[in-house]
Parts: sequence; C-alpha cells; structure tokens
Amino acid sequence: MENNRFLEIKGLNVSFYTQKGVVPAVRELDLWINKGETLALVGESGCGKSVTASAIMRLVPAPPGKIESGEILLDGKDLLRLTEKEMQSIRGDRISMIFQEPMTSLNPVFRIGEQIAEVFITHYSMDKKEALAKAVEMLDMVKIPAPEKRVRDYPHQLSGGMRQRVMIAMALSSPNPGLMIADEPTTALDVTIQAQILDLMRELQKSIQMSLLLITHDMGVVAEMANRVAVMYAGRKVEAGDVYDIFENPMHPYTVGLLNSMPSNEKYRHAGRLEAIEGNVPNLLEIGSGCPFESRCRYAKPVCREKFPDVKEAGNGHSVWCHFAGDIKFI
Amino acid sequence: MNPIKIFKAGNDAESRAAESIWYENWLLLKKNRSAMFGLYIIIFFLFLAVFASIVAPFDPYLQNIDLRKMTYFSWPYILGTDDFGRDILSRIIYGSRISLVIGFFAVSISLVFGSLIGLISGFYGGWFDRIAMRVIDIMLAFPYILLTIVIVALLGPTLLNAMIAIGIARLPQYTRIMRASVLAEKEAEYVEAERSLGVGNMELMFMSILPNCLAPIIVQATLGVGSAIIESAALSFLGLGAQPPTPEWGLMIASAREFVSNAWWIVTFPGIAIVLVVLGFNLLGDGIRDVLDPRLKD
Amino acid sequence: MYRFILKRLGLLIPTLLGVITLVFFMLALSPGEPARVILGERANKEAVEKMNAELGLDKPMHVQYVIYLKKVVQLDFGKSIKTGQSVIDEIKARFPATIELAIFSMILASVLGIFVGVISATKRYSFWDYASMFGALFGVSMPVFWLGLVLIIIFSVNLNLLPTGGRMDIRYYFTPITNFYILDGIIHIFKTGDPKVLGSALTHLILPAVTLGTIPLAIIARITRSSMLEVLKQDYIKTARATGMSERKVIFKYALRNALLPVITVIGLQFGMLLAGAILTETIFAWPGIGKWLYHAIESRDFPAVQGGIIVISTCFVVINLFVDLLYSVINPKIRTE
Amino acid sequence: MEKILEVKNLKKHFEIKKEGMRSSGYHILKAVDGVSFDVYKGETLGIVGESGCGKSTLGKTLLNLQRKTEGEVIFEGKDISSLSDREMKAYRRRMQMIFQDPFSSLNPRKKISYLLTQPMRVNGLDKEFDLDERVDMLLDVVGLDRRYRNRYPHQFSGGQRQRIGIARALSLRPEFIVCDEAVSALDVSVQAQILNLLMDLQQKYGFTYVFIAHDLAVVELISDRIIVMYLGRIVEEASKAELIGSRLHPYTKALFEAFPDINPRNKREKKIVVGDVPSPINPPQGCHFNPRCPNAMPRCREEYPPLKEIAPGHKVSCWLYG
Repeated sequence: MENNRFLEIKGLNVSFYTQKGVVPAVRELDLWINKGETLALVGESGCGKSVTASAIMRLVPAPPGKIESGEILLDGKDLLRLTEKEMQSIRGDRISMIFQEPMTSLNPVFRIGEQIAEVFITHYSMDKKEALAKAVEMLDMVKIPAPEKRVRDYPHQLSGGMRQRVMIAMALSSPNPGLMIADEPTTALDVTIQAQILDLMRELQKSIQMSLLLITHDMGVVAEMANRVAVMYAGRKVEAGDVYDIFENPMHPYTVGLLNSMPSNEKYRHAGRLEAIEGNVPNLLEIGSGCPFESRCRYAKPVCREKFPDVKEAGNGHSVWCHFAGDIKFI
Repeated sequence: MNPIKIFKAGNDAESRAAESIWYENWLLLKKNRSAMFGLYIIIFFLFLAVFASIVAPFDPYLQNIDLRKMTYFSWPYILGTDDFGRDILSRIIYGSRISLVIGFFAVSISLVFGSLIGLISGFYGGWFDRIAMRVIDIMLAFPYILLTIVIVALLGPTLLNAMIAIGIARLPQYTRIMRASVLAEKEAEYVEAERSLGVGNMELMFMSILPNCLAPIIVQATLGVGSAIIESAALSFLGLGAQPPTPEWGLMIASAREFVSNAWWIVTFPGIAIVLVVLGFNLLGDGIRDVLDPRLKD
Repeated sequence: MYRFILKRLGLLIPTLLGVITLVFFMLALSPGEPARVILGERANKEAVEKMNAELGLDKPMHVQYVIYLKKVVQLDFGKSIKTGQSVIDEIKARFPATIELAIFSMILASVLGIFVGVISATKRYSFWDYASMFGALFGVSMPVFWLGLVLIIIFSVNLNLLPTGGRMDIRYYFTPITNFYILDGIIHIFKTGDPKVLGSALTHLILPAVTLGTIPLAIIARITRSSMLEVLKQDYIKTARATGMSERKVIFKYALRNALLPVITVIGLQFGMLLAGAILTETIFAWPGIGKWLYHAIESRDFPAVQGGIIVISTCFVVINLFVDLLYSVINPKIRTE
Repeated sequence: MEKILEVKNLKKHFEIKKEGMRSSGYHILKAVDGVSFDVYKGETLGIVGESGCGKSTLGKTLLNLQRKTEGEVIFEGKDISSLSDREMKAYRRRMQMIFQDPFSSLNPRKKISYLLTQPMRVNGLDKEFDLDERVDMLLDVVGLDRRYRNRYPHQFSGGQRQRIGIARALSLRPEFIVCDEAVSALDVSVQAQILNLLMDLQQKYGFTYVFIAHDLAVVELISDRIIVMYLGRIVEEASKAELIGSRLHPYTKALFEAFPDINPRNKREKKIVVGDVPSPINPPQGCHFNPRCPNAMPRCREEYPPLKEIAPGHKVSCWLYG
C-alpha cells in the first residue's frame, strides 16, 4: 500500500505574516494521495485547503506566506528541498493545477493555443509549430469543438466552461501527468456546466491513470467525485477516510454539522429546518492550541480548549481528531 | 418554533466599537514610515510658515547695503545672501508661507468644484453629464501647464491669479476621478439596498456615496498640493506669478538665474525647499494611496 | 478596423473645435488691446481705431470668430503683432527643434522608466526597489526649471563638460536641411565626413533632454512598477507559474505584455505634456523651439502668435493621445477582436 | 389563497453598448422577456435558473428598483411598476429586498445603528418608534448581540452581515420580501443558519418571500412553489412536491440531474445536457433551449412554446406537452 502513494505530505505548517499578526493557515497537516485516486480536501473558506494546494506547488506567495516546516514527498523526493529550477521542471509536468476562476486564470493577451503550447515548449523543448499542433490535440482531448479554430481564440472569446476546459488541457499537457490539483474547479460555473466539467475530469482521470486532488467546499461534488476525503477546519485536518465512511459514518462533530447543513441532504427534504452549526468560523489569529472547532461545538468540554486531540482510528483508514469521537454519538 | 440563539459577543465588543474605516486607515497610515516622514516635513514647513516672523533671523525684504555683494555661508547669514544682500534663509522661511497658501488654495478650488461637478455628473448622468464631460474633454485637450499659463496670462500676472489658474487647470482631473468612482460606487449593492429602503437621491449622493468616493480624491488632493506648489513656482519663475521683491521660491530662483556661474547657492537653496515640501506631500499622498487602495495591499 | 479609426478621428473634430473656440474667446475677451501693444501706450485714439479696423477687431465678436475659424481651418493664424511675420511660418521654423528635444526626452524616459519599474516590481522590497522608487519620487517632486539650472551649475559651470544652452556651437556654419539637428548632423557626416556637427548637436541636446525627461521618467517608472505589481497578482500569473515556466519568462513574456497596456497610455499623455513642459526647459537652455517662442509671445501679449501656438500644441497633444488610444486598442486583444 | 402580487407579461430589456473595433451601436439584452406569474400571501415562491436567465433582474424589476420595459406588476391591486419614485415610496416600506453580497450591500462607512435606523428615518417612522429600542429589537430578532450596534460592517463575518441586511429589511415591517441569492455567498454552515432564520421569521411574521437562487437544493428546501427560468423566460412552474415528483421540461430535468447528489453511492449517470448556456443577447430562435435539448423537434427551432397549464398549478413551456 505504502509504495502506491504518489504524493505524501508530512507535518506541513504554513503561516502568513500579516500586519495584524501571524496567521497559522495550515497546521501539522498529514496527507497522501495514491496513484490514480481522487482525494477531496473539503472545508469552508479559510480552512487552509487552497493554501495546502499552493504549498504542494511551492507557490505560496512569499511574503507574506511562509512554509514553516514539513515534508512534501513525490516519489520519495522532498519537494520543499528542491531548488527553484528543479521545482519548475516538476510544475506543469508531474503536478499541475487548475483554479477556481476560469475568467481570470488565463492570460488575456495571448491566444489560448499559445498558452497551451507554452507548456510543451517549456518542458519538452518543442518548437512552436509542433507545440501548437499538440495544443490542438489537447483541445480535442478536452472536447472543445473545432479545436483548430479555437486555438487562435483569446480567452475572452470563450465561455467560462470552455475556459475551464482549456485550463484542464493545459494541466494535462504532459506525456506523463501524475497529479492534478483542482482548486474549486467548478465553483464559478453553472450547475449544468459543472456537471460537464466534472464528467470530463473523471473520464480523463480514468483514461490516463492520474491522481486528482480536488479542493472544494461542496459536499455534493465530493460525493460524486472522491475516493477518499479529508476534512479541514481552521487550518487543521479533523477527519479523513474513505468517501463512504465519511458520508455514512461521520465521526467528527464538524463533519456531521457540515453534512447536516447541506440543504440537499435527504434527511431534510420535507422536514423544514436545517441542523446548522451555530456561530462563525473563528479568526485564525485568535486560535489557541486546542481544538479549533471548540468554539462552535455543542459537545465541547474544557479539555477541547486546552489540547488538540490525538488521532483516533476507526479502521479502513478512517481517522478522526476529536477527544470524544466514538464516545458520543454526534447528530 | 425554535428559539433563535444569540451569539455571545466576544469581550472585545466594546473595545472595538468605534473603529470606523477612517480610524483603521489612520492606524495603518501611522505604521507607514515614509508617509509619516512626509507628514513631518509638511508639519515642519507649516510651522515655519505660521511662525515665520519669529523663526526667521531677518526681515526678508531687508537689503544689507553694507554687503552689497552676494555672500555665502557667513555668520549670521547661514545660507548666504542674494544679490541685494538679503538673507536667503529668511526669504525661504517667508516663502513657505506663500507656497503653502498657494498649494492649499489652488487645490481647494479644483477639489471643491471639480468633485462637485464629478459627483453630480456621475450620479445623475443625462444632459448635465454630457455637457460637463464635453467641457472637461476640451479642457483636457490642453496640456494643463499650457492651460495654466494661458489663464494666468489672461488674468494678469499676480500671485492670486496664479492660484486661480492652477486651480482651474487642474479641475478636470478631480472631476474625472470623482465621476469614475461615483460610477463605480453606484454599482455597489449597498446603493441599491438603500434605494430599496426608500432613501432619497440627495441623501444617497451626499451621505452614502460621497464618503465612499473620497479616498482617491484625498490622494489626488494631497499629491495636488505638491504639484500646485511646483506650478506656482514655475509661474513665478516665468514672471507670471509673484512679482519682485516678494520672497517667493520660484521668483528667487528666477532672479538668481544670471548668477548661476558664480553664486550657485542662490539658485540651489530655494529649489531644495521646493523639493522638500513637495516630497513631503508626495510621500504622504503615496502613503495614503497605499492605505486606501486595496488593490495594492497585500 | 478602418471604421473604428474613422470614428475616433470623427470624435477629434468637436474637441479641436472646442479648443479653437476656447482659445479665441479667452483671448478676445481678455483685457488689453492688441492695437495698443503694437502702437504703444501713448498712441492716439484714431490710430488705435485704424489699427483695430486693420486687424478686423472692429467687427462684432461672432463675426470675428467665424472669420478666425475659417482662417484656422486653412492653417492661417494671422501675422505676429511683434514681428509681422506669418505665425504658421514662425511655428514651422521652430517646431523641429521642439520635436527633436521631446522625442529624445521621451525615449530616455520610456526606456529607462520601464526598465526601472519592472526591476523594482520584481525585486519588491529590495534595496534597489526602495532606492529607485525614492529616486522616482524625488524626480516627480522637482521643479523642472530648477533641475535645469542645477544641471547647468554642475555640468556646464563647474565641470565644464556640456554647453549651457542653444542647439549648436556657433562656430559651425552649416545649413540645416531637416532642421532636426541630429539628422542634419548625420547627413553632414555623409556629405563631408566631419562628425563635429553631430557631436555638437548631441552635446547640446543632453542637458535639456535630461531636464525635460526626468519627470516623465519618474512617472513612467512608478506606473510601470504599480502596473506590474498589479499584474503579478493576477490568477493567470499563478497559472503560468504552475505550468513550470521559468520566472524570467513569466515576468518578461507573460506579465510585461499585460503590464505595458496602461503604461502606453501614460507615455502618450506624458509626451503631450512634454510639448508644454518645453516652455520652461527651452527658456532655460535658450533652445530655439516653439516653447521659448510661445513664452515670448505671451510676455509681449502677441495675441495671434499665442493663439496659434496654443492651438498647434494642443492639437499635437490631442492627436498623440488619439494615436496612443488607437495603439492601445490594437494591442489589446479584447478590443481588437470584439 | 389571496394573491399579494400579480406579474403580467413583464419585460426588462437593456441596451448594451458595443465596444469593439469591428462594430458599433447597441445590442438589446432581453434579461426578462415576457414573464407572468402570481405570488400568494404567506408563501415562498422560489425562482431558480443559471446565470443569465434573468432571475435577479426579475427580482429588481418586481420592486421597481429597475424600471420595467413592458408589462405590469400588480401589488394588492395597484400596478406599481408605473409609479413615480415619489408614489412608490409608500410601497417601498411594504416590499423589501435582501441582497446577495453581504460585503457590498452594507455601506462600509456607517455604523450598524445608523444602517438600521436610516430606513425608518427616511420613511418617517421615527415618530412612530423609539429608534434606539427598535435597533435592539431588530438585533434580537436576527440573533445578534445588542452591543454590536456601534460597530462597523467590516468588523463582522459574512453571516453576521447577512443578518444585519435582514434586520434592515425588517426595520420597515414589510409584508413582501424578495431574497436575491441571499445565501449563495455564504459558507455552507452559515448558509444553513441564515436559511433557518428566514424560515423562522416567515413563521413568526407571516412574510411572503420570492426566493431567487441558482442553488436547487436551497430553493427546494425553502420554497412552496418553484419557477424555473431559462434565458429570460419561465420554462416551468409548479408546487415543490409536484416538481420533485414530475419534472416535465427537459431543461428542468437537466438541471436536477446535473445537481450533484449528496449520497456517494448515487453517482450520477451521464445524461447531462451538452453545450453552453447561450448568450441572452442573441438567444436561439424558437425555444431558447432547443440547441441543448435532447428532445428537440423541428417545431422547437421555429416557434417559442407557450406556458401551458398541464396539471392544476403545474405549467410548462414545451412543445412536448402540447
């Protein structure tokens, strides 16, 4: 099992040094992704999921951001120890990334063909003509109609869904794509377009055996896409496991609350009120050493404020970080 | 029905109570060292201007007949004397009065009228907007230095006219900035929200939108004081502003032109005074922009 | 495309008409009679009236306006009161000097300004960034006329390296062909093999060009920096980095092309401003261009000359800005393809 | 049931200036293009659709925040869409809106107490109420601490700001409230709180809601009846139970199928609609959905189908049903 891991993160800590103080964006994060699987990283805004993605790519804006400690292992190599040059050869080749806003993540003054071709030129020293031919192939692969014509378009001439397809094409422009990090890839899209993009991603993943790190806040998207799930809250991983375990037997009160808050949850179809989590996401600046969910948790006890809990295992790789997981039934 | 829970207020509820955006911005500005440095320079010159009669060692008009010649660094004339034997330091100190007054006055003209036109133009649109923009376009078709010179040439070369000319020539910039931010602000949801609550046009325009449009105008005005000071000096240098023997910085430089080859200090020191005070306004203006313009924030 | 250009050109006409109208009425309504300027303060009433009739000033204002407008359209700005020469001829004779000065200042300002701005933005918070941005701030805080004088004190008076004014050493007799002395100097080399004329033209050009170019340089550097910083924060830069592109390519290929769009507008605006800024620089350096000439015209209340000069400079300003506007539209794919 | 609002053939068209080099003049954007429906007292009418379907414009036109191009909006027997600003003022109090973006819908430079009292002041209610007391009451109602009254909007989280927005809408004691994407900018856990709050308030004060959202699950949860819009027109209208039981219009079906299920064992089968949402500036000829519709017939490309009542209260605009 171990050697099947494509990427493994150990003890990652990322902070942001702002004028108001040091924000611990990610704390003691362990995470791994197996070859060919989809891991969903779920959480609400500010939980550190996007920062984790940037950290894997080593693209955390610095300053103010800083990767404090930890290891990010790709085939046994620690990415955090590579030189910038070595890292550049991995970005876009072994690991690639797509972003939330298809409207702004493509360069407005270059044709989309040129932008895709750039990846081939960068990593495979192709000449421009060859690379452009490759770009047409890639557009065809992500099912953009009339790709020979489309390569000559500028981003603003495409719809949001089409642009996200171009982003995917760029991310896959490598003979050997290993991991695609998708940071809220469908949040900005309409639901019918979202379905198309998710389908495309699933299909491509199957055909080229690539791993997918899917970052999202939408539990519906998680249910549809993920093999495994990691739930983050305020910079901490609070629960992780198989997608069925997480949805059918959530063990952390936050995961339970998140599922209960979903209006599409069958439970509430005709019942009216939602079982909401009270309160607001805490300010990361004011978080202590305890469990970050303590301030909103209706089961919290004094110990929760003092100490972040140790891991509890429930079998099948289902882990949870809660002092009372398994002891109390959270509803 | 379920009771609605009341969230516990943090113990910071009162302590943070009065932090308006203006106050928070001021706190940020205070942390900006170069902006504060600029502010200190301005305060220093304001001090000189207000207490010129106490601070200046000599009467700026007093011609020292005994010296006759231009002297350099000789006690008690720290910065030397000019061709009439007048103390340069004292003239510079008195000159700060003129420059600051011109700077503030000229900017007030363009600030008040320019913003008002921009506000009404942007808010109401329609025929007023079309006419105002047409006129502004024509004014902007002149490089403003030229426009200033023309206006002052027409009104006659006096200090007051120089102020008015600078104020008028710079007015279109304020109108444009104000109009642009009003147009942007009008799109904000809170304007629609307040309209839906029955808030009338006047209250919307002056009480809601205007305060939110002030940021770029304040930046422009701060930088504008600096450029107004330079421009008034330039007008005086060309003989279109202050007239001799007024201790005006630009005029001092102009009258020293013929001595560049043997009395560099007469030219240099008034110029340094201009650079310093303008630098002060530019530093402060840049600092304010950094604080107020969220696009440049990290 | 052509329709677009024609449309923009069409917008130019009302603006220029406004400029001419404004200039005419401002001067026509201003105090001071041209006749008195010509004849002197002591001239008797009949002589003044006769002169007014000669200048067409006895007609009603709107008639004068229509006459003036008709003449301006034919590029006739009347005769200079002071010299009696045709205004347009005087402008033509002096314009190359100003254009030459402005072009050199602008090249200096744009090339250096963009370079400094890009480096500052990419090495943000470094010593270089602080130093160059403080320098730029210093640049925009300086009065042009003072800078010119200080440069003269340093380089002409003390170091005796460069001339204090003029366009050409009076020792060289040569007949200007184009009136752009740098060009003429080059032609002179081809004709006679003598590089001295070109050398002299260049040495005369340095100080005025530096003086005139300093403020635009500072402004362009500051704009380039902030525009670059803005672009570097965009998502597509993150995308570019995520594809493993080298940082140099990210900055000079992907970011710069976007960052230059607003800079181009500023360069155009500054170029127009230079023509007006030349009034001060040319006065200081005795540069025989349109700025110095206009200054003397204002000083002596030579109305036809002032009107002509202002209209010509403003027209250039407007046309340059239009040109830049078009350039911007051509470079920006969003406008080009829509 | 008693009608509170009647919308008849409402249209809202915008002129969009063309900016490019190759063209000039104006496009006509038909944001809302002939929409008719009724709203009954005390119910929640959900309006759902994707971007560009005109649902937000519809909401604003209902409240006369944007002037209609054509049609009528009859509120309690009076066509308010033709009223002048002054005449409208009397109705403003009774019809309120809750906005989408909790960050831009509150004036950043005003204290909460000002934001809450301003509507009462401009509507002359300050003679009726003790404003201070009223602010306390409103904060209580939406579940915020009374001491927050002296704070500024930027000191609150998104959910708290949305509560302030709700309190402000309530300050005038309205009967009819349009919620325009009122929860879509919020995190899931906070969204649930606000939905609960809205439902509780309705129970307590008997409000009528028009609830506009792109999130099907949210609309389904809160609404009694649902209208589905596509490119400026209503394609289907039915009670919630009816719509969940039998969706008729192919677009409605596609929308529901595309929505991800929360049960990981129900992975969606691939039956999604193809293609992009066309631009509302130049919608397809005939039925606007025909290029993406799996059931498209020749007729669909020529004629726009009328909105027809198929079952009691269930209307659909599709040639498959008539």
